[in-house]
Amino acid sequence: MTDPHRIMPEEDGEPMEASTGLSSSPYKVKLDVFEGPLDLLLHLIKKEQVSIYDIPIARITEQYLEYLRLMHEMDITIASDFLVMAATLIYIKTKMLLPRSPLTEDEEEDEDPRRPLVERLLEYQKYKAAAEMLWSKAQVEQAVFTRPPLDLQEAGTEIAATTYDLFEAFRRAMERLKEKIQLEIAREEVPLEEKIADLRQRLERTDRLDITALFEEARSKRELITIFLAVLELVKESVIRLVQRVAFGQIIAIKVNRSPSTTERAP
Amino acid sequence: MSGSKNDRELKAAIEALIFVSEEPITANRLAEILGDLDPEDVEALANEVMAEFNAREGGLEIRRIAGGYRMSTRPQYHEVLRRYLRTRPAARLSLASLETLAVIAYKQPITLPEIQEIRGKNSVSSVKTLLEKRLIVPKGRKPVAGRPIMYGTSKEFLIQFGLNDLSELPSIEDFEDFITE
Amino acid sequence: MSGSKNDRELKAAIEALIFVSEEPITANRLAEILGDLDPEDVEALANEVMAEFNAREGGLEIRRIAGGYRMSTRPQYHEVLRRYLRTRPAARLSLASLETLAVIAYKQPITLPEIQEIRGKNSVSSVKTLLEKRLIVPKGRKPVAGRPIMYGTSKEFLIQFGLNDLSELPSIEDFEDFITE
Repeated sequence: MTDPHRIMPEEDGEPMEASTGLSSSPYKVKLDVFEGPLDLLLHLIKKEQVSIYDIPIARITEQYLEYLRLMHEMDITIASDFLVMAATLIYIKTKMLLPRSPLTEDEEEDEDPRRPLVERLLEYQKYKAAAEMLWSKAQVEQAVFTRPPLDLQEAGTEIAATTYDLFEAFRRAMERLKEKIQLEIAREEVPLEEKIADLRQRLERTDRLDITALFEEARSKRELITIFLAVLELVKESVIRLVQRVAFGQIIAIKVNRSPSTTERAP
Repeated sequence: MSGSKNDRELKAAIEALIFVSEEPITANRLAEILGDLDPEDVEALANEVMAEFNAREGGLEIRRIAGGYRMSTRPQYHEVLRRYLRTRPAARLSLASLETLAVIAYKQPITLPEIQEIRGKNSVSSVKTLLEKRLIVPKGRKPVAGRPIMYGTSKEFLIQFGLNDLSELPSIEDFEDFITE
Repeated sequence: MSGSKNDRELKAAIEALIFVSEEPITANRLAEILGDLDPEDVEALANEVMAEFNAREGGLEIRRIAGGYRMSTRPQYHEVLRRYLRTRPAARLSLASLETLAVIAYKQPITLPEIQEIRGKNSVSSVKTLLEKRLIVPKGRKPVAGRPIMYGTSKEFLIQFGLNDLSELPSIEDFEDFITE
């Protein structure tokens, strides 16, 4: 059996890539190959050349934990699956240390504590091999070409879409909607207070503001309303007063000088 | 007729190339692809491929069209092919229609303006397509200004998506794992 | 082998239909289009068409895929065809995805937690990839707490892996031999 890892590098695997800095470590090459705790255990069993049916649990557990320590040192996020397996190994190890209960006469009840784990490993190995079989089948199919699609008009009623496609389509539409709303809110969030402060600042530099031009600065309806409200607020606070020379003409905001000694310079 | 192993392989490759080519493929082009062979030699081989293929008197033939070779069905089978094309299952719904259908399925009953609000685009033609395919049906009118028609999914929709009832539609929770990542 | 005029015509029509069909075409479908013939008779004829077509040892072959017949090029000509079509081999599935696919293929219908139990690791992203590639499809819900979605392989799976039906997969016990190595 060839090693599928070698011919097929991981594309979207779990975050297990070994980082640099430990290139001298004998573990480095292997680390980016393991995907899960079962793979790691199988590797250790192979490396130690022990029988899967008679795993020296203390030795393997020690090695397993050593790998986790190494991963930790290398800042690899250790998936919880690995920790669960570590706990399982330690549990089995402890159980094997306990003397067999002399009271138990039933053989079945006193079964090897390693057995469930061995069964899982054996089961998992089968699917690893099956994956390789699928890989070689796909290889053959990828070397085969079919006729290019003919230019035919579509007709009929049957639909080749699953509920997953339907759900995905809905999710994308909702996501787009969310983005749009966020965009609008972001635009709306030129807050009124900011607009008012902005106008006050401008009025420090000049006595009059062309309101029509001010409105034209607005990049959205929302902003236009904000500007309008800001102007109204300033009128209310008697900071400015509005003057329109002719009907439908230019509207000018004139700064109201609070100093009583100063007379208004009406246009 | 060429009998050497090499010629047999070349002829098989030529047959495969004629088959996959969307347009009639010329001898020059074949020669080029097969590794800069002499176009005349390739033409002789392609003519042999054509003669042998057509001698079978099967449902297909290779013909010289527009200076190239093309594989097609024999004219006498056009009737049966037309019958096939009429009855074949259609391809998928367009993405726009699928999305519109999804919005209706999850938000029903829903009006056209509401669909357009969610999708952010005109959905008139998609709704029309879905109505024609009987995947959606009108479900009364919404008691608001203009009393717009509300739409919902049909029994046909359930059948085509293999659902027992609407409660079987996958929910966000079902795919949550896939989404967050 | 059928030699009558009628059978020859039917076989030629079958060949033409296999050629034009975009998906593998089933014997039932062929029988229907050819005018409500007995599907078993049509299947026998289609098998003859396939045997005779393939005996030529040309660049093409007819195979049984996903329960139907499909005409395609022979794998050994892929290099020259790729050169012509300028295609690269499709992105391969990762080992993680293939492993997940293997579990689903052999254990279907199966839920995500069950897949993870066998693989001993998170399989969310693999399942998502397989769904997106349409190699697996939801197959209803498991009537247990939470009613998780069950997954199974699709027709696309059969096509992409060149299988006629799931029974063509080697039995999972056959892989036991690989274990002790």
